[in-house]
Amino acid sequence: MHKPEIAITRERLLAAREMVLNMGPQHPSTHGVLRVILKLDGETVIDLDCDIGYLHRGVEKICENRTYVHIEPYFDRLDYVAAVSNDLCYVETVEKIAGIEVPEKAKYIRVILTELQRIASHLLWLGTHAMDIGAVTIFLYAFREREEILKIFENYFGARLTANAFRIGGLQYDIYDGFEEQVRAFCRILPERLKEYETILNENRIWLQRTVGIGILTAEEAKDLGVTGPVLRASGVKWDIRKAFPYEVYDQVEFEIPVGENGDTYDRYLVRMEEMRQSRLIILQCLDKLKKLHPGPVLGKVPKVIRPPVGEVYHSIESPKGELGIYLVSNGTAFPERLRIRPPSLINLQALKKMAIGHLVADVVALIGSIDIVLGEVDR
Amino acid sequence: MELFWTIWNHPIVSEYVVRRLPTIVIVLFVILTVAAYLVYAERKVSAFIQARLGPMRVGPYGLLQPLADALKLLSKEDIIPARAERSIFVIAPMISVVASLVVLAVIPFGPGRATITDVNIGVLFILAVSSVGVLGIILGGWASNSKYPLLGALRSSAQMVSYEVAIALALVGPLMFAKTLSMVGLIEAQMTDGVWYVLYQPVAFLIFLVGGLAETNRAPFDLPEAESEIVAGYHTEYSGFRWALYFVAEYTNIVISAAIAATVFLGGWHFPGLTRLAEPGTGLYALLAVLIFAVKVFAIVYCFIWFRWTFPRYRYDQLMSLGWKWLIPAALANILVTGAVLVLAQHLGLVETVRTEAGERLVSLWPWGKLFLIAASLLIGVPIVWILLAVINRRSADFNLRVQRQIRLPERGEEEIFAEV
Amino acid sequence: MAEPRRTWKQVLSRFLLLDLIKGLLVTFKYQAPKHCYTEQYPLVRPKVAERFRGAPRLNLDPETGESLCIACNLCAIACPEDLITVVEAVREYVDHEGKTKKKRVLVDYTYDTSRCMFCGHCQDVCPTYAIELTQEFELAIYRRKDFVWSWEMLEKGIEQPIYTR
Amino acid sequence: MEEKKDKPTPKGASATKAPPTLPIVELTGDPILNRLRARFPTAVLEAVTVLGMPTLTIAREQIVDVCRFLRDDEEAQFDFLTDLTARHIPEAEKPFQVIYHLYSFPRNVRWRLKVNLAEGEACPSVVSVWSAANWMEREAYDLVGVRFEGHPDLRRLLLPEDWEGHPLRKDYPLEFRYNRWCEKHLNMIAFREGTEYSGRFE
Repeated sequence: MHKPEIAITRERLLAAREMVLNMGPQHPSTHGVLRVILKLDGETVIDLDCDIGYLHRGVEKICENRTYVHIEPYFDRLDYVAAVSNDLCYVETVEKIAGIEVPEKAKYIRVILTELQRIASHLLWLGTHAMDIGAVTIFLYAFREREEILKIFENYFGARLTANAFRIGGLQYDIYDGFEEQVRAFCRILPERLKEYETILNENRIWLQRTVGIGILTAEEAKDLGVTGPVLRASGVKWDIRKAFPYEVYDQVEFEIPVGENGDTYDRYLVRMEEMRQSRLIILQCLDKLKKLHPGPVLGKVPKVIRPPVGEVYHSIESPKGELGIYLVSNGTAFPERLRIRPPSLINLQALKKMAIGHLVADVVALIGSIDIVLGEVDR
Repeated sequence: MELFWTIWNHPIVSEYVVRRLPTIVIVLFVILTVAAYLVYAERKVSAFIQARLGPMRVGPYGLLQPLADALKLLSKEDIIPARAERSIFVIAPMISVVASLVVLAVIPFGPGRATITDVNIGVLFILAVSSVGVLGIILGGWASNSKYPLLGALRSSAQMVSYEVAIALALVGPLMFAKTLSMVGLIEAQMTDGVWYVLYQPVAFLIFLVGGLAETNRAPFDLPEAESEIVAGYHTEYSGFRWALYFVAEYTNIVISAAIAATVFLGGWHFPGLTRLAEPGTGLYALLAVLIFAVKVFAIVYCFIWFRWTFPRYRYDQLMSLGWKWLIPAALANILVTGAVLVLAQHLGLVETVRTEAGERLVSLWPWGKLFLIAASLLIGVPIVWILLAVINRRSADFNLRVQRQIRLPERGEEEIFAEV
Repeated sequence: MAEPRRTWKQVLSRFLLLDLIKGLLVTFKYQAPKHCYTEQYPLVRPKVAERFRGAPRLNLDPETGESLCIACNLCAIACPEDLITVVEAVREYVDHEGKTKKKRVLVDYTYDTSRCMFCGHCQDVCPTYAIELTQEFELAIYRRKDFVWSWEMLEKGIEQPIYTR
Repeated sequence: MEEKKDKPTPKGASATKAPPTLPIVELTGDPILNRLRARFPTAVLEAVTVLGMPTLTIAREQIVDVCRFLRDDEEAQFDFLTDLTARHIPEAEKPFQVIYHLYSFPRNVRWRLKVNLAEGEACPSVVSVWSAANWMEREAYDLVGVRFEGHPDLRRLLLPEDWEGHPLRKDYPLEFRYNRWCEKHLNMIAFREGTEYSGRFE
């Protein structure tokens, strides 16, 4: 574990201008077990170090000792607020290396569910981020909308959070009766609810004071730090894997990539709010197309034991947090040789130091929220 | 025994102890119950705001929840951190709670016996005693020997000191109308004049409300105990009944804050037409007066709760700049404008001074005097204060947050996209 | 980047605290009881989806009352956590034609719910729909060793607590 | 692991017949590769394409220069380090491999670079090229045990500082391994055989 550089003796404590503050791992707003060691001058952050790994489970090691089918549930537990996106990434990677075809209908259903998961994840982000800044009520409003999505998930997958969503080669289940109506009903209420959140927050002078100009990350810095996802887009880089390397059916739907200008906390907030609206558009388009495909297979031809050919593949998707990539090395057996997960949260978290230095303690909390990390994914 | 009765019957003792004792006991009991039920109210109101139900399990609609909470807190283990400064750690919450309870002595809950005592420097007394409460918070934060409480204590000391100035200055305006420092006198002045001072002093009322929120550590100014930043602030290391003492102090302070606002700006127990319903001096009158006062207090307390569950939290430096750059200049400007308006009104003969047995009272003449004062406060006072603040803060960062930025997307409606599909 | 000049409308709305009041109105509106979203859980049991994966159960043949499990061990193989143990034995029996045949029968079956992640792989692979993850979701137990469900418990199901208040 | 006998073993019976391999195509004629080869004649040891992804094996000594070249070259423009990881291949001559995934925003192209390392060899750090490599290299050091030369702050990232061993090596067992860190920090009590875990704090 990290040892603070200042040995705390009484004399030094009295002489020192700085104070070392241990934020976390048990802290209300570090989103899990993140430990941030802050060096403070008054309340101004002059140095910062993240200590992570409290939730390390060795998923990569576990994956090397499980068959390809067995690995899937473990992916739910990486980014547990966006389990469906993780599953999609894993399943696609295996399909890519093993050359398994997925039926068209399954692809549309996958996109609908993944985009619902993106909305759910962003809603959770909105709630916790607003709560970090002090607007507690938004948290419960956002959770109420998220609950609607989780109900759809429960009906479809049979689980609300760790869904074990997809199967290699397609889907486990076809859509249930009333799926379309339920999703459409959610899509109907979402815009007005988002409008309400924006009424409370967008123009609120306190919210503006707390977010505008906080933790500015320029486009160059963001690229250099490997930041992806909404954080990168808020810095003004128009890049989304759904457009850059379209997977599933993202090349057949229309949507815009919201891009910020200043790269501060407020822009990240705006980008994510707009992304939810765009996800909703994607869902509605997919539902229209799904109607034409409806009676149809959802699972392609999959061998009993999946033994992908020897080789390696890197595949990534745009998860709600950023670029979630999997680098998979196969040795021809039913077990992967090496499975590396590129966790967006971990690499985005690197940027925290760059953002936070010079700001106050309260801003560090806002910044951790605005990066949108999930410790299950950071620590794996 | 005889000595006891001698003391008991001594005029000073009988005046200041015996006669007041029942009121003191009733007020303490009521206020502590109210503080406990304020927690319940807070939980319920916040729950309704957040589309929840709130406490429902203990008693019908969770009405016994405060009792259960109190029992739980009483029976909890009493923990004092190993490296804490034991004696101060123990004393600190007591200072807080005593300071807030002592203020109750001069709060005019109702006419006659319903008020514990009417001190002729009531407002000063309140300002003086309530600042002692900060001491409890600072000492508690320091004695915990922990970093988060220390940060919370520092924040609260800075916050309370700066907002107390704003509050005191905001109270000067109404005092200029009332010409008295006594709390009962303030109510009587508003009764004689017939107009609540909130109409004459809207700026001061706003400043007092904001300052009161900050003074009682309520969101959006709850920095000393900002849970997402510094865990629980000054009472991080407290638990059990010591923590409950802080809690009682906090909620009592809310009641007191609201009571002062109701007294000074909303006419206390005065309500137009009250004297027609009941003869002054009767029991019914006193009861109605207390009820009216309670309604006013709870309206303000409700606003406090409502604000808390709507707004995000200020940052430390923004809080300071709000206090020093906005509220204090505004309060000072308000005093000047009020003074000028009053002098002008006297010159125009719109107000006259009435001598009553309690002292001099300023009465504005109906209708032009009242209309002039109200219009002057709104049309002269508010713009002058606003222009002054705009000039002072024209370079500050938060004033220049003029934008509501938008994500720029190509102008395409939903209909267009679906037309293509 | 130059900030845009603000309009008189914005100045006025800031002056009149409209930005704050708009937010207050939203929260005020939600106090109406019709917006309440809470489920009174122990009193009102939520309706769980049909596909929900909860407590495991070993199904019985509704006609004969015998276990549907044929001790094929597929669930144990499919389980990523290796928490199912199937103990099988080969028994000889005489069928209706009088021939002596060998049959695999189930001797013991345990299921460790403390390690289960309810992925549903076991019920997916089961050829006879014997193992099933049911809609029961209250799995809390006082003693750690009771998390390992025996064959009998899997068939009977966990005893559900009934909450009165 | 006894119950696992029915599962296919990692290197078991099926290893006798060689499993199929993904088609590996020699990468030729790529303009950037040509520029790279012209600039660093000895750097590129192997250049192939696997599933459409150009994969280059780079000499250890020149990886930082190659990376800087790829980032700054006006035709390559690999301005983004997507991923950096390491791999342990015990049977190989050089048992460690560091794998870089580069991405170019302007050209929308991904490349994979590899560096093979012998036992005990350190890999030059690319933190000076992309700051993103900082934590990724720390993680590779932590889990696989590859040392990075010139890294500003090479500490373990996920595991405790005084942990023994590197878990993603193939010789690191999957089961719990007793080490000094556990003894020191976890306050472990040896349970006797047959102890009942009641799960209660009695």
